[in-house]
Amino acid sequence: MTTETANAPDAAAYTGSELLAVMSARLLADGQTVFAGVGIPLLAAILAQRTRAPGLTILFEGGVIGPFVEPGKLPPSTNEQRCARRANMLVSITDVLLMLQRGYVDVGFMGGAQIDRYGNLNSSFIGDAERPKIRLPGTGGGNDIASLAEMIVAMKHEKRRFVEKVDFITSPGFLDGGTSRRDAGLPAGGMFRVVTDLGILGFDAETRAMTVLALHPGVSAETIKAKTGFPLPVPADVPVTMPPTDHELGILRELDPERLYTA
Amino acid sequence: MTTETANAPDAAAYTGSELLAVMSARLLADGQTVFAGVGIPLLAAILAQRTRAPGLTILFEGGVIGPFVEPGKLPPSTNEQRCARRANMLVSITDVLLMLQRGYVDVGFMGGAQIDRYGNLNSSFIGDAERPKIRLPGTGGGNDIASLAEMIVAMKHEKRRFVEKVDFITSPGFLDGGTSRRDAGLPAGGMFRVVTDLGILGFDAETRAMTVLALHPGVSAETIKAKTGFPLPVPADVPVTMPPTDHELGILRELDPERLYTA
Amino acid sequence: MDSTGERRGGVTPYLELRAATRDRDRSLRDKVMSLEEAAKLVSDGEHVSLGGCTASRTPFAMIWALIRRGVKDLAVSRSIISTEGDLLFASGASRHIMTSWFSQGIVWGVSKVMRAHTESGRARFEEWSHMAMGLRYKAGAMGVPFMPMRSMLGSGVLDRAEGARTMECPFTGETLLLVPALNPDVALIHVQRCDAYGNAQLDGLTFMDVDMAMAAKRVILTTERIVSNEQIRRAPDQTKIGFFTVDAVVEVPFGSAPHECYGIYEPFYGHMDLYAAMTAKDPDAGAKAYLERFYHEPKNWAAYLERIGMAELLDARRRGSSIYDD
Amino acid sequence: MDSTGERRGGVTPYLELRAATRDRDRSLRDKVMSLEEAAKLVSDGEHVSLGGCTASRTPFAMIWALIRRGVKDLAVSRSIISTEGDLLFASGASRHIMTSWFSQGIVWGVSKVMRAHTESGRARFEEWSHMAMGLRYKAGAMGVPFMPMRSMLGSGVLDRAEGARTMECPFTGETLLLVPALNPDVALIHVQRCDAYGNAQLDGLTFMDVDMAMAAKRVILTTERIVSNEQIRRAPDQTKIGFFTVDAVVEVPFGSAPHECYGIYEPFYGHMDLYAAMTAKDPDAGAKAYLERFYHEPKNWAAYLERIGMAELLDARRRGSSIYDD
Repeated sequence: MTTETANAPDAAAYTGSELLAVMSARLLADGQTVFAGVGIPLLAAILAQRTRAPGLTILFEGGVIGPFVEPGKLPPSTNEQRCARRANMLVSITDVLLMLQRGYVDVGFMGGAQIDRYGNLNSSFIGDAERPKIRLPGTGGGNDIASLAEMIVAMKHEKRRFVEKVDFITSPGFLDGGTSRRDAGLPAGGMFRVVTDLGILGFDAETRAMTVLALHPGVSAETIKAKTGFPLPVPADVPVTMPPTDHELGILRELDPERLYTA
Repeated sequence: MTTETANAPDAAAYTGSELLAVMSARLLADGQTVFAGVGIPLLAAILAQRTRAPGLTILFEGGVIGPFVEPGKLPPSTNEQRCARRANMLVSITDVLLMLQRGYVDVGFMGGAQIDRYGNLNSSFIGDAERPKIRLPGTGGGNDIASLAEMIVAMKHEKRRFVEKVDFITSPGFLDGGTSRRDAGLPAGGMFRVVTDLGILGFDAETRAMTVLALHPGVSAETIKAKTGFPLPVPADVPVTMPPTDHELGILRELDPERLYTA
Repeated sequence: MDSTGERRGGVTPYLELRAATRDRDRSLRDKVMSLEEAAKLVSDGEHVSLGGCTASRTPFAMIWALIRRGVKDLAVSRSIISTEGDLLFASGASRHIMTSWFSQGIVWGVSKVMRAHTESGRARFEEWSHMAMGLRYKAGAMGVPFMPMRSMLGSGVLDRAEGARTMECPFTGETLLLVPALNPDVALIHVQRCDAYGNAQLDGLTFMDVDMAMAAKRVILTTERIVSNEQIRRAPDQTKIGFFTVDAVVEVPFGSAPHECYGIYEPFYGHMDLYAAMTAKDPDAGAKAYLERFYHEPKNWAAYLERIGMAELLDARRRGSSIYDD
Repeated sequence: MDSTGERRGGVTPYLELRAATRDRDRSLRDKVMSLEEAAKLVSDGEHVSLGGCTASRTPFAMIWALIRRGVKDLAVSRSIISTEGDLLFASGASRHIMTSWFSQGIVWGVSKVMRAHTESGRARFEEWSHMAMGLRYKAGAMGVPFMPMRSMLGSGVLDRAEGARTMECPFTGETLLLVPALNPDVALIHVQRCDAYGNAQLDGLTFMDVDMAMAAKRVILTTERIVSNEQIRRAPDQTKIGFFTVDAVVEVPFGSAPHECYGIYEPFYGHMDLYAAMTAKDPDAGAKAYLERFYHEPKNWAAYLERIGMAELLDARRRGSSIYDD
């Protein structure tokens, strides 16, 4: 992976990925159950567990409930034994995904390749589905998580990623906005927050369109608008997030000393 | 349980229950998978395993696949650890019943309280369902087994048990005969044999009505007809079964020394 | 189940089911309490499902505590119900039991107490096929309103099963039965061991307990012993019921006596014969006397076990552990 | 799948499914054979499902044997497919893979070989949600034509999923998705241990393997070691795949290398980096060279492992067993 730190307010202090991990970790509350994807979500969930949310229960798609991932031994996916270390329970993949359907998960947490103003995510195709310009790896559990849980998405903020309309809806956000998600048969869950290296985004309660809730230190309203492929409202009094602390960064670097996910 | 040996051709040599167990054991073939109820079916299946069908796989409703039940330690139902001893596999009840649905069972084997000419079994009510004269224990897995497997039923041959029409269809035989079973949505399985202390009964391939396939030694066509509550065809050249051997009886008595099920 | 539920074959609407789950404290926290405290978590009129099957891992200690507390009008479900069904009827704790089979056990003949209550119309024995019971819990566990299945069709059991529906399969044109999800208000499950948070590891036969715990809106675990969370974490693939489903953990040695707990004790056959004898002639009076002697008079669970008798307990224990002797 | 199957969303009609099961020898018999013998049980054009997930318990030894044999046009399904998907495409063994996610792993970026084959239209990557894959196997395992579920609705994944259908729930009026049963012709599953009859005991993560074995019309097990039936019978509650589903048992130590086998070895990361490097620039030429060097040149599985290297094997082994060190 290449190092992309251009967006970070203080490139010397932390990488964009570290910023993402810290900011999304802060959205997790003690006592919650979070279904985390590999990469930033996994790191952020563990960071939350080691700081403000010691009673956070982490689920991994491989069928893992409440593990302790060992620092420096990050798994290549959520399906290897490194994910399962000292877990409370291991179940089948189908059963852990059914926990989402049964309503046992408070927050779904994953990365994104492409997102639109209604929070729909694409990780399947760039270009046409029949003859794609780029075939991406696909949904994995993403569609199930986004269909059945309140979602936090962590991703790099780039214009080519924040698009007016995704080429393909791999994981549903609010579809066409308004009540369209519920109308499609998805009465539960939905996009809660999108965390980027520029700010924290939410969704309007009525229109379900993306809005800015906070900007990271040093990021201007113009910057975030310029890096977004659709009109993005930024309130005049938009708050500024607290930068990552040394404590948070220290934990992240202990977890991922080889910078597999935080380069 | 009271000892009922009146029907047995040689009351001194074996009980009616022993005759049932021996005769039904002989219907099981090596390599088959048999789903056995507690009581006579369990005894018969083990007897078959120890004589002509060493490779018989026994399933119990409690979730047991391929156990060895220890002589003298018969279980009170198919849901206690005595059923599970040295099994190949234990699964949930639902999963072992789903093996029937998936088609993994060759023969279902159970007892019966009341049967009619089409092999429908009643173990729910005597009299009216709303205000029964006798409330019986109900289907258990009987309905599932009879719906999804080829059936062997072992029961005492009495007029009050072999009735024109059962008060209630707990476990489906051929329903109203002909194609009615298939038409009801049960394309697989069906009654194969009914073993009684008087003979072996089968079902006509077209009408699906009960017929006599063999009589036990000393039983006349008149006797079996008189003890049956509907017209029962007995072919002129009906074969006579071979009486239980000392070897078979010896195994049964070793299995059930307290005569829990063979009194 | 309430009348709204009955109209839908008892199925809880999805958003209602999710809300009930969301509102629970599902965090990793100590849930250890006494039998009496746990009994307060069950209210009159609720749907209570029982783990185990026939004479195995019956949650007798919890049932004992509920009957002593005088709980009323429970709708009770279990895969196969045994003596505890008799006692729930006889004590007035329930007048409605949903199950596939109801009797003490084939060896003891048809239950006289069940007969007395159902034949007189004092109580209802709602009969479903055994697989239907399992798939109803499974649908509840999966968060879907029904499971498709292929038995019960054509039978009287289907005619009397409220809420089951036939369907023409849109893929194959075959006739299927759809059985409605069961999401019990409370599941009572007895296990060999669990930690203080409710992570339970079951040995041997699991019956319908795993689905039942996921299906239920609350779970009360009784356990032969409470082990450390560290012990659980050393073999997480042995955890069959997750802490997040559990609301109470009660340590009750011999908590399913006089029934068995796999690998620890077999049924207390002598006591089961005694119960059958006491209820054989006059089921009502017999059950009343039994409840008085074994449920109301003993002042705690140890005193109950004492009444059953030490020799029986030791014998059941010896037979129970013998499964590991081979 | 044949064209008849496609019209029904791929669902095998019930009587056909039962006939296929009935005609198998499901008795308790010795099924031990060599990798090469087992490879002959798979025919061109069949639907082959793969056990494990991503870099875990991938049945690599069996895939290796099939590619060496030159098998063609398999329809392949797996919960999440990794490098083995690349190699199945690159070798011509398959041009159609059904899965929820397809890449070597997030650390290595998007698979270049997958991209080369799918973007050029040479092969098809049929995408279903992860839960849909699981429920399709589960429906197949249960002998029903579909499972109801609540995700995929509203998405592009549903638009492109052949055979999935929406339904208004007859109980609740809610919108549900029905996903069609998958009954693979053959399931290839790698396990930690099993007996000669095919009773397999899995440690740790089981993925979709238990349902997959029940769903499949044949099962080929590869195993780290073959244990006695007596050992299996001492802990029957640990048996996750029953002998009756299994048609072949092949003992292949390190049978999922370079992927992991829970508790025995972790992934061979060095080798996985090597593969990624070999296919990074020219995926076609790189995959061809990889297949030549690691699939065709070694004369047996030990020689394949030798090419990967002893140091890597020992390191993966050390890391693998560390899960039990706590």
